[in-house]
Amino acid sequence: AVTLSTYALMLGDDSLVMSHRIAEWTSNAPDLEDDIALSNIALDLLGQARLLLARAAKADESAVPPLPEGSPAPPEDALAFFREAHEFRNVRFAEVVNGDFAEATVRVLLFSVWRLATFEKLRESRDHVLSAVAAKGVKELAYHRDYAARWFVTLARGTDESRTRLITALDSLWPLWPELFDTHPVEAAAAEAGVGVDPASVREAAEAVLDQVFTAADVEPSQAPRRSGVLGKTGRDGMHGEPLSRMLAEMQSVARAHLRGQW
Amino acid sequence: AVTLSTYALMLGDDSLVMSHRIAEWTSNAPDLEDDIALSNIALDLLGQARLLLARAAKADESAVPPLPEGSPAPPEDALAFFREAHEFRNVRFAEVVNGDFAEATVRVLLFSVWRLATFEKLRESRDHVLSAVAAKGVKELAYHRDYAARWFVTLARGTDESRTRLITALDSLWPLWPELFDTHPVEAAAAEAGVGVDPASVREAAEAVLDQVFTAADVEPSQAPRRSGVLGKTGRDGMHGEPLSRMLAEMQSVARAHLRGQW
Amino acid sequence: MTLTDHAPDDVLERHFEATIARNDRIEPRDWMPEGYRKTLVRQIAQHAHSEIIGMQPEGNWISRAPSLRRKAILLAKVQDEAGHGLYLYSAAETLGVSRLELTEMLISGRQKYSSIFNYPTLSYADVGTIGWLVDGAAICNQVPLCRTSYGPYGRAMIRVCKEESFHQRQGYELLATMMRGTDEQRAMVQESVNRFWWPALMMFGPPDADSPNTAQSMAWGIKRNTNDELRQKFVDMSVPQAEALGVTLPDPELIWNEERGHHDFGQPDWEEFMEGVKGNGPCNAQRMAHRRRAHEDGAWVREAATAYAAKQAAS
Amino acid sequence: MTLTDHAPDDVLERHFEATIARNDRIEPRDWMPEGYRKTLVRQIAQHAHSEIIGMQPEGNWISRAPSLRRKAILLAKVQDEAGHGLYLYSAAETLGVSRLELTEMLISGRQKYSSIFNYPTLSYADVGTIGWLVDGAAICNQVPLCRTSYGPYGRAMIRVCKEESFHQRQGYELLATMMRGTDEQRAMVQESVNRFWWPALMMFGPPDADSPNTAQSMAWGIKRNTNDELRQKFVDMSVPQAEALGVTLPDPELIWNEERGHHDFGQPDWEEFMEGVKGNGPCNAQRMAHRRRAHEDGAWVREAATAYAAKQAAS
Repeated sequence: AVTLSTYALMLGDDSLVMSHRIAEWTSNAPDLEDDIALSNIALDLLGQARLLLARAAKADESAVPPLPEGSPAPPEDALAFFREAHEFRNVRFAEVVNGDFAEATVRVLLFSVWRLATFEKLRESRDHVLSAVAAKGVKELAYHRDYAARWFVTLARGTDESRTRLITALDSLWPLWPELFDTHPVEAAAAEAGVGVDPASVREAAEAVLDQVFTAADVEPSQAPRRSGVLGKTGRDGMHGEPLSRMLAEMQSVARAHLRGQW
Repeated sequence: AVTLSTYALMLGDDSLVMSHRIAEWTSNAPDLEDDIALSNIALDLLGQARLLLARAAKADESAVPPLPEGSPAPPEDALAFFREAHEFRNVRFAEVVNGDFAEATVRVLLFSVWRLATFEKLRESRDHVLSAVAAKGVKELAYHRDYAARWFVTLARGTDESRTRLITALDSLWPLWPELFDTHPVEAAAAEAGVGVDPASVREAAEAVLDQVFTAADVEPSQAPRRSGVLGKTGRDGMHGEPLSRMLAEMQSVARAHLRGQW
Repeated sequence: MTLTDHAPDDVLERHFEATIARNDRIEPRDWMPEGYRKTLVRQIAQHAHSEIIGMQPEGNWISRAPSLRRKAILLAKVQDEAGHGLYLYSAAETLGVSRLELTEMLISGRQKYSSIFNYPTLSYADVGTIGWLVDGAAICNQVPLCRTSYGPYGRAMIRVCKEESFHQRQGYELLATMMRGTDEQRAMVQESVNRFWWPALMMFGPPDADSPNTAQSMAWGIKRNTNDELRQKFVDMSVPQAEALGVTLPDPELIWNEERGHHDFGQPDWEEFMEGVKGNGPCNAQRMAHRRRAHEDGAWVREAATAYAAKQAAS
Repeated sequence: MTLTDHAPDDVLERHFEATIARNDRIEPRDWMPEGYRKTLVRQIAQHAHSEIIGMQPEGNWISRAPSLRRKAILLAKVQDEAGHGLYLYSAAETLGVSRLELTEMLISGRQKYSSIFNYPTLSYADVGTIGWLVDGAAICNQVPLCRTSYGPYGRAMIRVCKEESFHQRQGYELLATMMRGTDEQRAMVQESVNRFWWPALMMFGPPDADSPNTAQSMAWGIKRNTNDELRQKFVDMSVPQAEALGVTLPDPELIWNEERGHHDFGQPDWEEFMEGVKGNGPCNAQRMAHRRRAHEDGAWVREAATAYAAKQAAS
């Protein structure tokens, strides 16, 4: 149960943190259609996060931070708003500070291609909640991927400036791509138990999809080397970059100011 | 005692919030000398804030937010880290989000000219703490003013770009200048009691100093109209702009995560 | 052959007026007086701009929403506002102006947006209050516009109103939930209502006596009610809602007038209103700078899309 | 006439070597071998860059310092680092390179800074740990440099070391205070020490066997001790401090060796170290981007200052 809980937490934190970053684009996108599309992506991921965090809480109640008596916050909110940065298990990729629209394009493309490959397998999970989340998520993520892939090709083949920005963005995010396929012991155990997916097992599928997009865009795969962790630890271990604690300071500020608040 | 407390809180909040904004320049200034100078200004203002908030707490203990038993936070920290945005009494000028270096120059110039004119009179306060803070502050603020005035003239007479940026910055901050000289009832009462200074009474002196700087820089005073408040209320009433609550979410995050923390 | 193509102007004008008189819709290909077209463009554009600028005050709290459910609701609501902007710009485009032109009119300050959005959002309660009072006032303004004489505008308003009333209920529900919470939360709601009540009343525009364009707009069937009529309707509607919520509306003159069958109420501060219109409200500069920056930051993306489309078309 | 002006090279070289042998200082106007000059520029620049980049990890917490006193201490400390950068760039300038040239070397990645600053700061305890361990290791490295053969460098180091040891005490005091606080705070300190212990050991550079330049630097009196000597000294110094603090150093091989009169200890992960040196550490990209942006954002200001100075000189 601890394995299932932690595994669901990992996936849920990815979605939550990524959703937060994408939502920061709201009212800032290059055009209304993109503002709407990015909000939509953020909303889908937020929906996934709620279900996944709720699953994590249910599988192991001890994972939920204790709140003062009288707090009506559901367990998924306790997880989102009352953990410290080092307790978050998201991959570092999800937390990176936003850049320009090319960066948003690459971010959504890489994340959704990776997550889609994972969810395609996770549909077979023995855990009915995870398999249901995955089944629904696959459709959402395919839309996210298509949206980002379209912009990836457009920017790559648009103007010199857009192509340069796109390649810069790809090189800036690529160092965190390999981490997406590292197998954490919890993920290995979850895969072993038939409830989760071993990230290493989806790398080939994910990279095959990316290659198609790169080819359509006439862009070479990035050569930027992997970003190392701290003493070998990365996001899945709770070892993050500096931006996460700042994000949480903002995200959690209202919830924490009202420990017994009803919302 | 409530008047003295609230008056000290107003001055203390100005210093605290302004210090926070200036400190955001640390490691971001155009040259090392300016990084050091801006940190210095932030430090001076922070020092003033500590004394002023401590004075506010001592004059009226009920002004201090209650902390859980066992919290060793001194009252000035309770005031800084455990009030909500609407309880802050700083002028809105202090909280505006930072812009470019021209904006920092104008910000420090206007703030220090205003505050210096106030402190020159506040040295005569019947309250010994306030008069001591003012006496020390006058020297600090004169340095801040001179630093900013030097840059004001340099940017005005430097390149076309620097002149344009300077004038843009002046026009962007000028709408909040008149608010600095509004007399809040608490300030009127403090002045009446001989402990505080009526802001309206220092406008002429402050503007005379500014005029000298404008003349040296060959810059016309800004014509940008006053920014209105909300239902006639502004910073001194606890009515702020949107940036303050974001600033506080960040500033208070660690202190609030550790209600009984020792630092 | 339609009537538009070759008929002389006076025939067209009689046809236009007959359509208006029948309460039928004017459609994009129909002839219309230039003044009608201009008034419509101005009004639809201002409405569209208001949706777009209106994303900012609420967007300010997306990153701090205190529960995942509220975060989803708020994000979806701000997204809907972008959607409303989209419908309305499309309606304006049927009158021969492009979205880009209108955006540039907004950014350069030549066209306005609703002054309500120049007020800051200062607590999470404001998300609820904007839903309840601001969207509530918007609905009062907009429901009659569903029957406006210009077809595309009227149809856009039908969609907008449907979503707005959903938002209004969500806002009210947030406030009701907070009122069942802690004392601090109740105080937060009351403080928020205190701040937004008067600005909400201002949303109906100046008193009829000071609103010279109302008569022509009503004659053309663009507008269906006067400012004061709508304001009265809003007050009458809000009073029982406030009671149910347990908040006080901050107007000492607010009282039921048995004779009129309406509430009497005080006047908002029209001087503060005019400052907002002139650009000197608490957040005008911030809102405009935000929109300008977003538009400018997006320029290279829009250029890339255009260049790519051209290359695709050529190949 | 000083010896520098016209004497033939071999005379100068003998004079230089005699000065080194006497442990006297070489001064800017003295003749020096090109290799000595280059080594010094590289070392001083790297040291200066480290101070400047080192402002970022601690600066990350200025806005969140949990008490006003700690905020003042931290702000003053980061300010001191800027000051150290300033002294050191000035020392390098006496060797004929400008601060701007050096900054451009940093920004383009042609010169390095200490890899320790590529680790993230993840909690407020890191402010204390950086003071205690990172500044502690820096002091071990730097105290011998106060006697370095190049005068301006040695004198800069004297000032730097004095301030660094003040910072180290402040860092230690923060940790000691936190250890007297709540369980969460104690856990935070321990976690922070776990993260910074190994990177601190890496600050002394690779083991002597893998450090080919050490011999020449020692012969020239630029360096006074080998990497391993200094690392040993640091470990021996830190163990009793950790005990006094009540934290565990995360090295299972750490043990007192009676025979050697020193602690035995494990090896840091030199592969991770090399990744950091190559630019692939957790924060390299972020640190460089920050510095580059600050430098570029300041370009118009520096240009304005130059233009103004020129106008003043001309008038």
